[in-house]
Amino acid sequence: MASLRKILIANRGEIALRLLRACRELGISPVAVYSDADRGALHVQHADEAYRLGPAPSVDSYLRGDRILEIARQCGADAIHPGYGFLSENVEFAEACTAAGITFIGPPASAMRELGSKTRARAAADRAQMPRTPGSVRGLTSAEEALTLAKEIGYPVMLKAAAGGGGKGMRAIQRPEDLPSALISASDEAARAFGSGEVYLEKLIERPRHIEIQLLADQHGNVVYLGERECSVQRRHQKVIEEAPSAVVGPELRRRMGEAACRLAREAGYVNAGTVEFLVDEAQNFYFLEVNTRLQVEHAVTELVTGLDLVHLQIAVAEGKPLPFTQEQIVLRGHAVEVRVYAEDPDSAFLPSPGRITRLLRPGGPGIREDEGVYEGWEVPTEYDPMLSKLVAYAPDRATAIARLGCALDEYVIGGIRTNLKLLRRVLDDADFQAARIDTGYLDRLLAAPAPVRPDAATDTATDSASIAAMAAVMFAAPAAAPTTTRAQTPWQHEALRRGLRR
Amino acid sequence: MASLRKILIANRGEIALRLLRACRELGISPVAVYSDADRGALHVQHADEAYRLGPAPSVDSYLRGDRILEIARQCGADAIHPGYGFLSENVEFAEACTAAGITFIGPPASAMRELGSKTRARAAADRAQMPRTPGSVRGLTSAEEALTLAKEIGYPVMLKAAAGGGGKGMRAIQRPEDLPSALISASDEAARAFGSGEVYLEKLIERPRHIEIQLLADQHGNVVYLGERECSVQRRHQKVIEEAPSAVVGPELRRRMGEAACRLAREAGYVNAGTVEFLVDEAQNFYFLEVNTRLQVEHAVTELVTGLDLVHLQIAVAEGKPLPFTQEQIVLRGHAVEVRVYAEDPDSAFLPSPGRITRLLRPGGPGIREDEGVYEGWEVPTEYDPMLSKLVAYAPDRATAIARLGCALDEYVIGGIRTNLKLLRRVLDDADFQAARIDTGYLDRLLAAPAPVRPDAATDTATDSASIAAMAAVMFAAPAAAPTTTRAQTPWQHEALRRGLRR
Amino acid sequence: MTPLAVEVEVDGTLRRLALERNEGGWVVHMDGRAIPVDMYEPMPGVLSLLMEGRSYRCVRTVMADEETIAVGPRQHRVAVSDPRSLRAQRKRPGAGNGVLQIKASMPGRVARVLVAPGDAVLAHQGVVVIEAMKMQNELKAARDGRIVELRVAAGDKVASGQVLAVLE
Amino acid sequence: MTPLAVEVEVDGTLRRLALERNEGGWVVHMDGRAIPVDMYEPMPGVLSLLMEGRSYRCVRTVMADEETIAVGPRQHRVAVSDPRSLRAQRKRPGAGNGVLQIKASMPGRVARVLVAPGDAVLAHQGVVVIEAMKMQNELKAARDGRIVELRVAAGDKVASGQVLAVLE
Repeated sequence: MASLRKILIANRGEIALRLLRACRELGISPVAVYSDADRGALHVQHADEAYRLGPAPSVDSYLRGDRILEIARQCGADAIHPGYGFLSENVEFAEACTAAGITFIGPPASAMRELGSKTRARAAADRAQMPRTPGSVRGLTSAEEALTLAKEIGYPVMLKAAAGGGGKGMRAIQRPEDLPSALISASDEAARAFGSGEVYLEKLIERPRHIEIQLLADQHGNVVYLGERECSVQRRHQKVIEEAPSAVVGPELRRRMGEAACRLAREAGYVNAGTVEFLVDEAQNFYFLEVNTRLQVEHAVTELVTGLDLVHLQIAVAEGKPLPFTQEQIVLRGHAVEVRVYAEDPDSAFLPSPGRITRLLRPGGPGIREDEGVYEGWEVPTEYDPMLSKLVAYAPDRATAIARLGCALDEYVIGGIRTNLKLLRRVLDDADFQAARIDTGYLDRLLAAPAPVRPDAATDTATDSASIAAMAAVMFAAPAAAPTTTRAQTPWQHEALRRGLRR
Repeated sequence: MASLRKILIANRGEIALRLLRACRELGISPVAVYSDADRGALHVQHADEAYRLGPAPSVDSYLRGDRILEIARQCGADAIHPGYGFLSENVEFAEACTAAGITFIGPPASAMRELGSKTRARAAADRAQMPRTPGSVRGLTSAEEALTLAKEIGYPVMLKAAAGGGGKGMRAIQRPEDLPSALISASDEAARAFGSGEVYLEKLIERPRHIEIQLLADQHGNVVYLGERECSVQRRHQKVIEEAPSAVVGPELRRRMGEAACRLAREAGYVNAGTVEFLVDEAQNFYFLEVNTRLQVEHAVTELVTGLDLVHLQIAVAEGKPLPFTQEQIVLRGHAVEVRVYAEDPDSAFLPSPGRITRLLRPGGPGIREDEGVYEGWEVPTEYDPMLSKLVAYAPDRATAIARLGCALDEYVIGGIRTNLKLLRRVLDDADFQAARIDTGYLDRLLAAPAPVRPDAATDTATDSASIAAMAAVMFAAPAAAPTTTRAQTPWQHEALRRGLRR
Repeated sequence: MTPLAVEVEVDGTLRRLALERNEGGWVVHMDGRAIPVDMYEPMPGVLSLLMEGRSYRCVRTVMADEETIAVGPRQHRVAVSDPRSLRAQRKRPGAGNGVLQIKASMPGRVARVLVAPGDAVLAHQGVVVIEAMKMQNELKAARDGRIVELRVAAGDKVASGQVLAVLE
Repeated sequence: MTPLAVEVEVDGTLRRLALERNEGGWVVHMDGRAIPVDMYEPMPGVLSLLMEGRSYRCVRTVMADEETIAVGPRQHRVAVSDPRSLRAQRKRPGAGNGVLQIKASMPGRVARVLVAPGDAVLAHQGVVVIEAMKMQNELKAARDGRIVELRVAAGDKVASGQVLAVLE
């Protein structure tokens, strides 16, 4: 297959920018699309070409596959990269691309249909002799059916959107009386988010870890796994912190999970990058959860420990190139931890906090990677996911990676909107997290406990950080702060230093 | 030895910030020192403590070892990290630290004396049976001596500062008549830069590559090499672009150079991080050049391909810990290329361009690391080195790393001062550089040729980038650009898109 | 020059301090001590303070409803004031007296209105549902009362801090 | 609204274009074409232009002596002007007539002065040596002439663009 010259990026935010940069690095011309809310977004500013999709709401813009395909055709793009979310797991869209002779950078529609739908994927897992959680292998048609099935497998149970991802359309149900209403709201939410309201039901595993295997398959039948990611730190089934490798996965378990994942991929004729999610219980049994037939938000941690670039590889595979390495050549080195920075307010029920970013001071330093999609002055739209950026730290070992990420969070300042930066810092400081004593319920338990007060280096009340804040407040309020160009030492400065040295 | 609690960072700029971050990650309290020119510098803003050294000139501030030591003593620092340049290779300062019971993070004074002086190092190399360039093994005392020796080894010859680094005090001499004046100016420059005017003379190797070995030694006799760096892209003996690994060094040559370097280190009782520089000719013969008894500017590329953190390791070694790995466990993966961003104007004889940075738009993305020391609004002082930051790209292979770095340079905008960004981009685009056909004279030859015009994607003159610039200039000049909050599509915008899609 | 005495509310607690300016430097009088402070403003909204050798980076950010100053990683809500204006503040509706405003906690769209003017509501009873970023959030009454005013209807776009209803 | 005609000097060559504004959008009349341009200003000094589908990020930076606009990675020196002011510019000393100013090409300190008032100098002859960042740089006369004015002495601090000497 010929190499690609122009790729339309059917997404927004940090992933659109990350894909755009990958295209440039490969000498491919990146084309952006945008909604009215995103006219000023970085992916529009940095693209070679940019075309308007429509009004802000996703259904009028980033979910308008017809419009996107029309744009691709008319601007001469030979491929479309859907990123994650939006159209990334939409089989009809993938088929429409193929029909239009435009390469869809992702798995073939057949594999998406087989694995993209969680219900079908569970059936496929059975055929591939993979352990999975008990529950339905097709969508629920009525509350009655749900209640019967739930009774059969026993509470607590979990409702999930067949087309879902990112926790949307998911509900954990403890008691039968909550099931009917939950079914409706889950189905509604799924329909709003994915355009399909299909919901299924499965047994809820107690205190599971969420561990997933990164797959990569080419068009020539080669399938490899690039190690695992642990994504157990979640809130409402929404991943918040991810890492690679998992602290509890050794070479043997990695091999078993990896090979099972590859088996499933071969069974489904899978091509390109994909992720098989598992639940792992205390006894290290793993249960097939679902397949994400796309690039994951958290792919960065895998890139850092493998030294590979998954988007470059996705494009190479889409161009028909064989994988440039074998399973044996894939070696994990070091440790990577990623936090998702959200525009939400942990102090008031995690309300979304869209609005203008009036101050943005980014962290930096060795081992720090940020996949960002915002800038100072950018207005975070109300219409989309509240994720602002992904901050990732790489280091030779897990403890150092966590310490490094913590320091980066301390440097980070985002003003004008509320974010979860402080909460992320709290998790990194938490003894259980540091000891990797985590499961998918860990964060909710942490949040139920009062936040510990961070020790202050100050020796007396006159110089604790509240006092410093008070002084700064007055100085900010005072007419004209000291000229930034002054270099001369004032007597007071001398005095300050003399005293400082005298301590 | 007890672990360190507080480290004074006796440096400025990007390296001070990089060291400061390393301290924080290790739970060590970083103390900054600053000259009047650096009151507003990032390393002062981010430190736990900061103390004034004196007026801007280095001799009154960052070279004031006495003052720095006094501050360290009085603020209770248990160690000093000198970074590179300034006091990093000053034996007297290292000895004074030890005498004051403060750990100098670097080699013992004895090893510095043995290897830090280039003349003594050449003698040591002889004892260690290392190939070196013909020339003097002690400082020149007179023009007559220089002329005699030069005649002996034959022109062209090279003058070098015994205490030197970064090309200061270096002169290449083609003809005897140029030698006396060059000797004086080189000696003056050396005295200004390092406080020692000692200069020696060696045979100039034609078209050599500059390749150096990164060493690491602990206090227990363990010495390892962390692969090589190629630093052949230089201007006036000043490194501009560095990479790891070298495109021309295979496992065998790497082992031979690495083991020779380790031999020298053991011979000199070397401890902590150090670098042995070699010249390598077309026949892949290597000649000992000098030893840098400190952390190198370009250490980042080694960190990226080894996955290690050299500053963390320096501190661990200083704490008396044994190296956490053996030579066999050190594996190079991928490729890293670093460019040094200088405040200088390649279009007018590389004049330094200090002043206020009025605009700073930083590049980013996967595999990009920037070790930076400046910010928008920062005034680059006239008193120090013109290096603003180090931009580094890591990728699975050299070609991708170069492409990635090029894209990052394209994103980079620095306003208010002149920089070498465009020149760096030109080098990355150059066929010889891409083919690794480089030697220490490569860049000067490139600069002698006219800069090629970068192809413009535009199809007609109406939309070439000069026309766009003209339009933008008018729009900037026009009263009040479009409100940044407007989302409504104007008829013109529709029209623009319609046309865009019609092409 | 005589020290300027101010009261600053930090995270809800009042701090008294006196400051004195002196050719570019400051002296802070606090807890009976006079502490010289070297101040530098690297960029608008950011202050670097050196005080008895310690370095503090203070970043000021303002949101519709409050001013925050981050000292390194630590965030503090601050309000500079003198006693008079403080008293004045206490007179604001919603703070102490009988009238309580129910404000939008985030920008978004009104999904549903759960009450009508005149309705009696109990504490924690839902009043308005706002949707943003695909999440619905119910705004509840802080205490028992009666809806005396309803300022929004389903479908309205609302800004953060906008008054949605008034409770009496 | 009638198009506004302007001349813009880009990298030394003059370009004529006519622009027309229209509710937030622009139309550029150029080489006999009318090209609609969608403009957005994400931050002061930065413009995102969409023109016939193509996206351009234009960043404006100003240095003492000139205005530069970067279009993506490409830098262009620009000067917006109408013919009159252009003619005016040509009258500036140093541009065309007999007097030539020798300006500091960078801020720094005067290390040495190599000429005296009244001296005749040849093209490329050194006039003043400036030191900054440990590098010495010799400023040379652009053409033969005579030093009619010398405005600095050794040791002086000089700013970028400051006139050091005047050649006739």
